[in-house]
Amino acid sequence: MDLHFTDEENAFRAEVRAFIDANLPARTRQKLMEGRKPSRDDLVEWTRTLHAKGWSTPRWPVEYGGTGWSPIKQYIFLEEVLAAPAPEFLSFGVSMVGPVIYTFGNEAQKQRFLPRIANLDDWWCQGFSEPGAGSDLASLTTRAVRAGEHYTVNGQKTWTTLGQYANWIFCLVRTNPEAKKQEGISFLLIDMKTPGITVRPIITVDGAHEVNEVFFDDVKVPVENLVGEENKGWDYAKFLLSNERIGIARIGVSKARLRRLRELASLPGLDGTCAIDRPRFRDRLIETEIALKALEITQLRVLSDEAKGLNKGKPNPASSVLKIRGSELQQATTELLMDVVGAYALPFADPHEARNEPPVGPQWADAVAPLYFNMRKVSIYGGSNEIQKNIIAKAILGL
Amino acid sequence: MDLHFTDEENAFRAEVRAFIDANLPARTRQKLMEGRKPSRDDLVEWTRTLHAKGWSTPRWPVEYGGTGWSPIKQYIFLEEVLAAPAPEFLSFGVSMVGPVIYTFGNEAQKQRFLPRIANLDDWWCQGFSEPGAGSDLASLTTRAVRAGEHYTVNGQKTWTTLGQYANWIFCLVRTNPEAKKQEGISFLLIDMKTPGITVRPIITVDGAHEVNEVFFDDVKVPVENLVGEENKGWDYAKFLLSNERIGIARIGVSKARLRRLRELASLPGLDGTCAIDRPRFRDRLIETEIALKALEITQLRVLSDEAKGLNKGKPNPASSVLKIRGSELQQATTELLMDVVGAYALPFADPHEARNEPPVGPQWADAVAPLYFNMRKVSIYGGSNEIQKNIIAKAILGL
Amino acid sequence: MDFDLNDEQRLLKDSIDRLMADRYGFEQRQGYIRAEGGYDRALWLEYAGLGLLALPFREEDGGIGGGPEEVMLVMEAFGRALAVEPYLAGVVMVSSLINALADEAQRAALVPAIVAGETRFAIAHAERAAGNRSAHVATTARATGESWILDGAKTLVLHGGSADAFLLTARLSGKAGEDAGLGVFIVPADVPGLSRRDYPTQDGMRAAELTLDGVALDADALLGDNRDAFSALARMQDEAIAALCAEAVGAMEKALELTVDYLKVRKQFGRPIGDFQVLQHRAAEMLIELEQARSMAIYATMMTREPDSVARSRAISAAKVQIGKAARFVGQQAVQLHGGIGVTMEAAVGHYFKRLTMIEKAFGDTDHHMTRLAEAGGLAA
Amino acid sequence: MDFDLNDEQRLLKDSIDRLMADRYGFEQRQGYIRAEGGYDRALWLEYAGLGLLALPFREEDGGIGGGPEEVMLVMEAFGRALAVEPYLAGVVMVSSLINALADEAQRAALVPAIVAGETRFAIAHAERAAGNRSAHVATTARATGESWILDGAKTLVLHGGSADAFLLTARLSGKAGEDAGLGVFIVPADVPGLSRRDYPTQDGMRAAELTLDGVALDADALLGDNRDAFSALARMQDEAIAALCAEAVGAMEKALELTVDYLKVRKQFGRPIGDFQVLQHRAAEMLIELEQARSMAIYATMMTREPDSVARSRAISAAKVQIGKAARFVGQQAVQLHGGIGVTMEAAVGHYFKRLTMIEKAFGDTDHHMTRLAEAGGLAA
Repeated sequence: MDLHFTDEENAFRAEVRAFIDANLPARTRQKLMEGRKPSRDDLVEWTRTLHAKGWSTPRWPVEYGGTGWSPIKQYIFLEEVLAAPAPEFLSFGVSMVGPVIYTFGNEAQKQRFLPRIANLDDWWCQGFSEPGAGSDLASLTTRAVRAGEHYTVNGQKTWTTLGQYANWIFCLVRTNPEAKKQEGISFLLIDMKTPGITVRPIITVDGAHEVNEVFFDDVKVPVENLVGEENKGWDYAKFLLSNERIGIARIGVSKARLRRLRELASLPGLDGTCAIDRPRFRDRLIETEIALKALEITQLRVLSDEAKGLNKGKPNPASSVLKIRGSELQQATTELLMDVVGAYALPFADPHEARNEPPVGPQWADAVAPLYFNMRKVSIYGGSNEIQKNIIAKAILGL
Repeated sequence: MDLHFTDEENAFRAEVRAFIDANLPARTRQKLMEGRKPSRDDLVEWTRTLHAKGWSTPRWPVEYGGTGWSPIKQYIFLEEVLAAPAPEFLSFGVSMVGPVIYTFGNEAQKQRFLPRIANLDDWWCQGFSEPGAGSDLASLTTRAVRAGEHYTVNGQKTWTTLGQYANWIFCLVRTNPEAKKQEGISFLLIDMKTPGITVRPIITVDGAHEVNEVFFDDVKVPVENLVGEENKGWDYAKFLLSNERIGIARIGVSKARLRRLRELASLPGLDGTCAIDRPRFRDRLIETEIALKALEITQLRVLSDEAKGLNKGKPNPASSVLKIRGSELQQATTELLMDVVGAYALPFADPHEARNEPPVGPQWADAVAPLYFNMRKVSIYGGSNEIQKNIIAKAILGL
Repeated sequence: MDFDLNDEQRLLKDSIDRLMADRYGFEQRQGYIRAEGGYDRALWLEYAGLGLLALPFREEDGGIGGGPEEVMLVMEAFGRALAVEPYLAGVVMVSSLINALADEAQRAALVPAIVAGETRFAIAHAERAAGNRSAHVATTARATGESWILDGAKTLVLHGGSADAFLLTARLSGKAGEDAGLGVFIVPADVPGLSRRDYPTQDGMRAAELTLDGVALDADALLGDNRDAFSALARMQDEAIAALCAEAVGAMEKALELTVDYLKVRKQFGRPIGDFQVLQHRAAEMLIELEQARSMAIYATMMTREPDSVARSRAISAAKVQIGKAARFVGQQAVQLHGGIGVTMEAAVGHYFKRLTMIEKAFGDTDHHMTRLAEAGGLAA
Repeated sequence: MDFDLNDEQRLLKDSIDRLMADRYGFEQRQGYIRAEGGYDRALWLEYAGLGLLALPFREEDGGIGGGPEEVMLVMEAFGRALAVEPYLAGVVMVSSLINALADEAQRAALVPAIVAGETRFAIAHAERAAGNRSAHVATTARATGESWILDGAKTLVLHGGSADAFLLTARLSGKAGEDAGLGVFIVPADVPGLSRRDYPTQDGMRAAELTLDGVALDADALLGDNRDAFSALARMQDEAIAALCAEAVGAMEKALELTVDYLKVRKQFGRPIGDFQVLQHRAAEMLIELEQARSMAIYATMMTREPDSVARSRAISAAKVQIGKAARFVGQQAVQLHGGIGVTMEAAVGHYFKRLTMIEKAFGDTDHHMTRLAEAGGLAA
């Protein structure tokens, strides 16, 4: 039992940090520092920099381009990326469809798709959720009917994050409407340029265009784009969803944000006072720091089990704990930012309009309220926190 | 719309306060001030003092000994009693069985029982809960079988508060086991001296003997002790339970405790520091003061509706709001007391043993932890807070 | 003690509720926001027609002489509708200063135009370096001959972009931070030397930054010739907070309604999600917070009449704290219970959440009022 | 980085778990509490036989040389069992001071008797006027010729009534509140001039008040002849808190188990109450708090080895805060979910609740540690 990082792990951290410092564009770093989102181009540029170093798909098996790092090193890498802050991988390719393809896909699919994911040549998006199937994902109704060498897909997906940039989408579609709801689902890869696909933006409360609806109207998909077996898609989806364990708590994001918070709170505001000098604020900040430290150790405990091959391949119910507390902390840190910015949370700067004037409040202020608003999603998506508590009650407590 | 008390109401308050000041024994007041319980004799003495003044059953109809005060005056009276602090009425007689008797009982019952309740000649206790029927009260199984002029009662009641002092108990018993569960219940008055009744103490976590189990073994109860109609007891019980609206939030108790808290927190402790000077404590105290003010106004709004005859006779779902928030505040005030007393919460002084030595900590300290422990009950009894939220969801929100 | 509405109050409430039902659908509101100046002038004139703009002004000046209770009813209805018109700043706060400070000639000149909806005033008081300190006014007014010369800057002036004129605070003497030496000036929006930057706010309204560079005003521009307006400003602030509390109650009430409706219609796992006990209890907890907030909004309203300014400000701070806490909980949970749709611009609930968020930050956030209350010795039980 | 137990640790855990399963039924525990001195001497000797009393002492002194990880395992098991023996004070804290301060002769004289269970030491440090200030020792020790004369009083001495001797802090120089000038004395319980008042505590254990009136001790009674024991006392306090955190984790784990079991068997409205989603979620929230607390107990344990005393005390305070918060929530909810039976002495759960309550108050409550952490600049993320 030893909570300290080994010398080798510390050296690895230094190597990662040095690489990021030397290669991350200052413009991208500044943008993320202020709580703004990286652009499509920022992300492509950075992914290709990492890919050139061999680090763009670290968790993949070595044969497909992975690094072979231990879970602890994976964690250190992610922590350094988020601490920089540098952009995260586009998870839809690297963490979601990639592992499904190398685990369940055929050789042709592996050869065709994996290298293009690693270099962000393909921008993937996710077609799981539907308007009528939120938390109850398995009740999805998008239909794929096979005729000869094609499926014809009709239906609608929603909450498709960054779908506006994507050229590929992986979808759960219903191929057997007669079967029980989990049993008639297949996993299809669909080229977004196929005729019959329409993408409609959804603007979120923060004013941003981050998610979309995707409509399928007699979309023809070659059968070679079916992953694994027909009607087994639910298994692949479960694999995909349980495969997010390492990042689900987003501890690195919250750590970076807390460090930033302490910095901002220690600067005199426009009125000359520092938020950190207000005992109520300082206490909440410290309470959040403590909660985050506890969650980080919980995360490391889960990783340590994983490194030992415990719970291998099974969804770990501990990931529900990480998801719940991790999302609460992401929200808590944005609430604290709101407390620091105070009344200058009020001005709204449309993120889609070019900025001609300096911000009304402090330079970083206009990003705060949108971030706070946006972060309400993290307790809703990926299985709402209510669903996660159901899972804990059933899978861990046996209720 | 006017939140101020009228001149007449203020004069009434002064009259009540003066009467209490002149008549409440100093010993009783001191005991209550320190968070200890009044003895049986304290309560009898004080009730008789009030009865002599005509104030021992203020909410009863005037013809049975009530005062005819408006709901606001009732509230002022209760507030002054609790602020003194003076003992509260024994609710089992005055607020529970009394109103059932004058509303549903026959003339003989009224004549026989009501005057003895008003003078605390009879000490009543409640026989509703059973070991197998907690929140699901209607599933009770204590059986009463009629044969001639007697019922024969067999079964067990529990959580019988102060049953050790009682000479009468009012019970819900099952008289028709064939009927649906709410429809076969009757309301019986039972003399505790009847053969076959055994009272067994339950010691609560605070070390006190406050509640009991009561066992009925072939207990013969004259049919003249049936209230109202046979098998209609559930209606009378609902009336009884909904009749507690004025006191359910126990705002006066919390107000008196908060005032006491501010006093104690402003005195230097053994280490020379005052709790009130600690910002975290002070903030919690103020938050509790605010929450209590809000609840007090909510209570007054309900009373104001009642004074206008709105919601008359129906259980007011607002009473669930009062119950939930009121119990939370009773618990919050005892948590604050724990924060003031600090490490001197630790020593245990058995309340049933005569005290030979001075307390280990400050004079008032040994009563604090028991009070905190004991107050956990208030979110459980009288319909747990979970049950109250079910009621709000269904009766107010229509869910 | 009496919580009932009298007949006039009930009439007022009914007429404004009808107007809002008629005029404030979700799409209509989006239209108003896109209009020139950020709200619909025609609707503003309808308010005038209903007497809402005249409500808190004195009868002898052309107003209706309504009290804080009437303002509460209006603000609650506006909160339910998520109204974007400048009623709080342009009527509630403006009337507070005019009633307290203006002389007869000024009242005769100003009130009729305001209540008719012809002249729209905004309050220009806050400054960038002021934080929550109300007396921190660095803008100066120098008397030179027959006129005043004003220099300085104002920030976060609610609806300042569309205002025809401002009631603007400036320092006649003393240093920024001192209570004494403040005056309130009538400043036309088109006066030379005044520039403004107009911008939208997160909650669908607008605000502006003002810069005053040698703005010259006539001698009678100083409201009531009063050179010590601090206590009037403090009262205005307290009255604004009471009104804001009522608005928050209306917004929370509607957010809860929307949520309960959604729980009844949205189906998951083959049944309405309102069947799930956890969601039922969450809604019940929202109701409890709402009712507590409503009680405190009533308390704040009543206490604006309190003559003792310390007792008044204690009550106002307590109300603001309770409202802020409730607004956060109800707003966040309303979104959470709506699921994904709750975080989109298409659903009304997110807009309530945003307004409720900004109400918590307005006129001093929860921490500020907790501190003010602590320094005043708490809220006696 | 490694969270696994090594083989010896697993063996230790298994053997103590077995012992507790065998010896610590609810009724057995009630019997121990009623025994002379508040615990069972035979069981204490069994602990000795298992090596538990020797665990944290150095091997060269007759101990086992276990570290904080081993202490954590023992304390967690004791927490699950709600053990009432004086292990924390009499072994963990005593070994901390002896290891840090005692000279070889003292160690040779003391350790073998302690690890054999023959001599039971208690720690007498806290004083009534000290509050949470560890350096506030007013008890004095004056050197006179060949002996020390001690005067003063000690409070809340855990298990002080049954102790054979005390490690007792006294001031050799300086004023109460100063860090410098403290010493730790070996004080036999039967020394003339020492009187004690023994009493039960809310959590089923015992404590005592001590009065020292001209207590005369030999010259070698001063531990290690050390006249500046503050940092050793600070370390002892931090180690005690880490151990207490582990105990709390064990107690919370068991309280959750009892609760989940109860939810499965208790029926209301015709079904197990564990079917109700609200109660399921409450139990899930208890689990989350427990797991967070467990992580922080591990963190505290590891950080007792940290050489930088500021970093160490920051970590310890953070752990104490997290544990205090979790203990309150888990304790209260365990009772709530048990309903009426939860507030009776007959059910085990209430006893866990009481112990968890007292753990939050021990060695500085949550507020104290929040303040300590704030003053140290928080817990860097």
